[in-house]
Amino acid sequence: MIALLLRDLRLATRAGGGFGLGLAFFLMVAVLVPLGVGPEAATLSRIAPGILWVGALLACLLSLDRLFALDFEDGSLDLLATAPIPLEGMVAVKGLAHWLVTGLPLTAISPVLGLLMHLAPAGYPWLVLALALGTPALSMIGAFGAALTVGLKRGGLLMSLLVLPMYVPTLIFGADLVTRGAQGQATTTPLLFLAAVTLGSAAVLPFAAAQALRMNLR
Amino acid sequence: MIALLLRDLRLATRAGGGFGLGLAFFLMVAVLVPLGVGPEAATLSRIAPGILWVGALLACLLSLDRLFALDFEDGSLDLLATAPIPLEGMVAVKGLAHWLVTGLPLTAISPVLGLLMHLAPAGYPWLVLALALGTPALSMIGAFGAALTVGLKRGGLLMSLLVLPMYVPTLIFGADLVTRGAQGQATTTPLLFLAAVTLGSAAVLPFAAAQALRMNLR
Amino acid sequence: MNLQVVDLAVARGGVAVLAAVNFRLDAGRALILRGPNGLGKTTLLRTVAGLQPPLAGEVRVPEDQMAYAAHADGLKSTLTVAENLGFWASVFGTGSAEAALAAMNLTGLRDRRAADLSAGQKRRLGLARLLVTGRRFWCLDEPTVSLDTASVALFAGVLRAHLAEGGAALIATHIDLGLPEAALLDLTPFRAPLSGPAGAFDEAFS
Amino acid sequence: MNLQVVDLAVARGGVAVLAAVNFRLDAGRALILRGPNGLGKTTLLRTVAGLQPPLAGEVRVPEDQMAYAAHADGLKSTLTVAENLGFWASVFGTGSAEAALAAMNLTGLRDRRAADLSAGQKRRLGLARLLVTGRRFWCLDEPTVSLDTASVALFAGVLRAHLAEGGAALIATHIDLGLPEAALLDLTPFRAPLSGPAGAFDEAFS
Amino acid sequence: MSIWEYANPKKFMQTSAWVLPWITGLAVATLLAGLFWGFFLTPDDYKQGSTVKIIYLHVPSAMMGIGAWFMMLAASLIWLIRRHHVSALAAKAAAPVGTTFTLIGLVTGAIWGEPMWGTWWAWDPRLTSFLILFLFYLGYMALWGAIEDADTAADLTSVLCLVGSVFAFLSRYAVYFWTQGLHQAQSLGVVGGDRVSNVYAAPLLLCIAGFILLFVTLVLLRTRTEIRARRISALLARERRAA
Amino acid sequence: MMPDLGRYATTVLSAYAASVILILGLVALTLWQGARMKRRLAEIEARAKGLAE
Ligand code: HEM
Ligand SMILES: Nc1ncnc2c1ncn2[C@@H]1O[C@H](COP(=O)(O)OP(=O)(O)OP(=O)(O)O)[C@@H](O)[C@H]1O
Ligand SMILES: Nc1ncnc2c1ncn2[C@@H]1O[C@H](COP(=O)(O)OP(=O)(O)OP(=O)(O)O)[C@@H](O)[C@H]1O
Ligand SMILES: [Mg+2]
Ligand SMILES: [Mg+2]
Repeated sequence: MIALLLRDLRLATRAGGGFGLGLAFFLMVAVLVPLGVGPEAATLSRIAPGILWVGALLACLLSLDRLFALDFEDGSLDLLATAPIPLEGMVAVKGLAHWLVTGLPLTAISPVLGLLMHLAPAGYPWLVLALALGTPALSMIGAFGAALTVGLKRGGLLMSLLVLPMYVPTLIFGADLVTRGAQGQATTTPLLFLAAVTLGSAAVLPFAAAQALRMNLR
Repeated sequence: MIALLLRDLRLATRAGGGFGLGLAFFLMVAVLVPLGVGPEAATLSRIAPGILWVGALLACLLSLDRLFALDFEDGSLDLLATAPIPLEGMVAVKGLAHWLVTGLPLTAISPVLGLLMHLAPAGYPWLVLALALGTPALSMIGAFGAALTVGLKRGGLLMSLLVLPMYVPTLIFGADLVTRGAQGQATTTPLLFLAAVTLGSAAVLPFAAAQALRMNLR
Repeated sequence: MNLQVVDLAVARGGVAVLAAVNFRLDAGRALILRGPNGLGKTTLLRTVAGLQPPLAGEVRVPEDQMAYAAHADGLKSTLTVAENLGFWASVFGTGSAEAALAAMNLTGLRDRRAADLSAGQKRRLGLARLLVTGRRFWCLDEPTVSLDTASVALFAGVLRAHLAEGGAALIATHIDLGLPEAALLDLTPFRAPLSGPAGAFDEAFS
Repeated sequence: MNLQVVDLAVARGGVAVLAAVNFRLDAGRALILRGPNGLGKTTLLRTVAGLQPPLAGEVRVPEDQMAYAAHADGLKSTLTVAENLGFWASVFGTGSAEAALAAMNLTGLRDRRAADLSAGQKRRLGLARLLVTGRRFWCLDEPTVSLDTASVALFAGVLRAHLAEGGAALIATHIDLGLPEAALLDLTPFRAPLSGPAGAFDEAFS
Repeated sequence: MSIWEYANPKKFMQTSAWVLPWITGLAVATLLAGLFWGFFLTPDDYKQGSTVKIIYLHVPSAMMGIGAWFMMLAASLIWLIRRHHVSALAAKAAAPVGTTFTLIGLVTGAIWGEPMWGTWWAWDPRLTSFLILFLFYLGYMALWGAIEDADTAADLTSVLCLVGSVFAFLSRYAVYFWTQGLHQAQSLGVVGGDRVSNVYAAPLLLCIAGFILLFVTLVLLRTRTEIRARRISALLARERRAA
Repeated sequence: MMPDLGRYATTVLSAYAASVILILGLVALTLWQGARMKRRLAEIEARAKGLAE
């Protein structure tokens, strides 16, 4: 399992592995939205929490695309399925590796993007907290989506379609947490819900994803 | 060339080909942003042109990902490069096919999404016009980015990083055209600029992209 | 310890391709499956390896003793030869990969990225993976594709050593492997009858 | 009308692999390239087909007369056999694909999706593409991989017919094709010397 | 002797080894002198207070952030047309330097903006187009990093640099069209609407010279490193073949 | 010696600090990479010579 984690991290940081690109995409969204919406600080600061969360979500999604697909295409997945690692463990490890490579750095640079979007000063700690709590759920849900669509060429977009609705609760609680934080309102409810979504996903989804993989391998 | 166009369209509409998924993604963005930002009609209608353009742009980008990559992986690109079609023509045809499969349907459903985002009534014709004029540029610029990254596994995200900054002029002129249209202001300047960007991209980029493909095939 | 295939029927794309296949593979033996293109050898091997369920009949094989090697080698092109093999060695918990590298004559290439290997070298690496699985039963689908004669002989030697240590191998191939001691099974007679049940769904209807 | 390779040196990954290769291929003839795994056959064929520039020397070949078939077949798995082949027929402007389907014994599979073909059937389809290119010179990289003996013989027949019509073929293979009339060229003596320039950059440095 | 001889790696290594100590010394001296003069010896501005001192970092680094891209463009063109390896490697070497200067421009600008405009960031045209330039740098470097084969990487990044320049230029105009700005207008030394008096101009010019020299020094050093790296990979490839 | 920076002291000093850190970081990185490449090249060239003999 550790070997798998190390391999995935190594693959990600090797040339062309895509490390940092999730980040870059997050940055893009934070840059493009003002370009589209216009430069007024008031509007931007109003929509900042929502847009940043949508950006984080899309960045996760894009890099998820090939979570299992590459292994499927080159035959590794067949071989891993016959290896002495439980498939559930494999999914969990791959989800973790994905989070380490996208969710974590994303959380780390989010304050800078908050700046670009004119987020209210009180919102910064909440933004970081919300992303740190919520992105693991994004990775796990995404892993499930990736497992469902693994056999399909151009599965990426289909996967987006399957995964995005599942991202809705995380998005709503996450964005709400940041909005309330920025406005200095009570934050306990969205905080608890966000934590619940993440814990639930991490507990249940590896099993569902492993099952989906088994079905796809037949 | 016609054969290539037909084949690409056929591949796109076959199972797993990705037709309609660009659309679906566009829809997702239009749904997720209100979820993240909150439901006030005033804010939404204020940011509608920008968000819709950003959504269109991301939808295009996602489906571009594998414009040449699939052909590269299964060896078709090598074979096409030795076929009696000039590579420039091939790039142009593939860009066109991509536009027919994403840009065009996207333009067609954009009024519905305008509704979701509370776009001002005067803006609808301009939204459709702007997308119809601007999306071909998105496809061509994307084809260039795809040609640059064709040999790379997980090139998709790198491609986004390369392509998104190049989308900036299209985005600015396109979103501005819609904003002005919705507010009943003069629209000639952004209209002309948008048309110029599209024509320029269509005229020049196939050559650059073909050159990049040749370099990648070596 | 042996592998038994009893009355096995296998299907691909919902169509039965082979039916009523019976054979037994004992430790220390190799069985070569033959048959024309498209007969169903790949499908049979995937079923035996447990990657797809049988249509009928059963495969009796000791738990966790099966290693499968297919047309695709499962190599990561950005990792080096040693990293690729080392990964599988630690997944299967068999420690070092050096012996396997040496056995398949890859020591000189150990720091080369897999993307920079020739077709035959890639295949050698794919086969070296079998050695680090530590598994007794090998299911091999056209293992010697792209190999030159010297490499085929090398592989035959490796296979012989595996058999001598009590392993067993089930091999589909069109090429002569230079393993005269292996048993041969021609699958042509087991082609599924056209009128036979085409799958669970079809069956449910009749 | 012939293909001439003059003092050709080819490189992969910036390293010269073969040097000073000279041969000539006349219409109506076939030349089989031999050599151990990793010698540089694939690299040589790609250079001759014009997919990569030579390191030194030149390839003289009539414009637009080269068809290349590699390890990968360029099949679209969601298109049927007939659609796949029809596409190439119209790209090369040679009309119908039916004759090629018949020649490679694929008529029965014409409406099957390429994804549902076995390894050997895919390869037959890949080879059928050569027939619809209408090109005189064929560059073939291990064309008979995964084919059974009957299909190898079928392909040898197709190749012979192509030669009889004034075509020519350059083939890299490890397997006997059953073409006794073909000339053989062992590339082993052309292995690039170790001390030679390893690439343009290295040369400029010293 | 033609100028192109310097594009021979060996010649380049020799010449640059000879030039480097001098230019390094000059760069350090100019930069220290300029910054010292600016920081310690100039008065505060009547409107901006002591924040004018940021000008000595902000303006030169912003200029060099843009200038580095032009140098990369020139080097890319030379590579595409004449295929001199050194010029491709010089473009590669310049990218991180240009990125750093751009980043310094962004950071000092943001810090300066906080007291002057009351915000760290505004979607002002100068700022926006500068940020887009930063993104082009990131993409350019990512493409270099992603491609394994050195010549292919040089080719593709050159094409990207060319096409990217056109789009960066377009973006600049699009952005100016899109919003009116807070930022100072063009021409050296317009602060708060007035021409900067000579008190600020002289040290500023010295700092600009220092940044240019620093840029040249760093690019030379990095190009030498890149040349060595290419040499290493060539030798390693040969060694692997011998094995 | 230190000039009086008034109420903008933190602003000016942090701008200088950030710039100096970034520049020194780049210089250090450049020098470190340069030294490492030089060492590696020397190593490999020595080995290549040994091979040739
Ligand atoms: C994040 C914020 C900022 C960015 C990205 C930025 C960027 C730039 C750029 C790109 C230039 C052009 C250099 C050239 O064309 O040669 C420039 C020049 C300049 N900036 Fe800024 N700037 C920022 C904030 C500020 C602030 C807050 C001030 C002062 C109140 C300022 C004062 C100046 C001045 C005086 C120049 C020189 C004008 C000229 O002669 O061209 N900048 N800046
Ligand atoms: N969807 C489908 N419908 C009908 N037949 C199918 C379908 N998918 C695959 N087949 C057929 O199933 C057969 C079994 O294929 P398999 O890959 O097992 O053959 P194989 O013996 O391994 O052949 P080869 O020697 O060429 O590799 C083939 O004839 C193939 O055409
Ligand atoms: N980056 C690289 N550095 C050094 N050597 C390389 C690099 N990339 C490929 N090679 C070597 O180049 C040689 C030529 O490979 P090529 O694919 O042409 O061989 P081949 O003769 O077709 O072999 P096969 O019969 O196995 O297909 C191989 O030995 C390969 O390992
Ligand atoms: Mg098979
Ligand atoms: Mg080969």
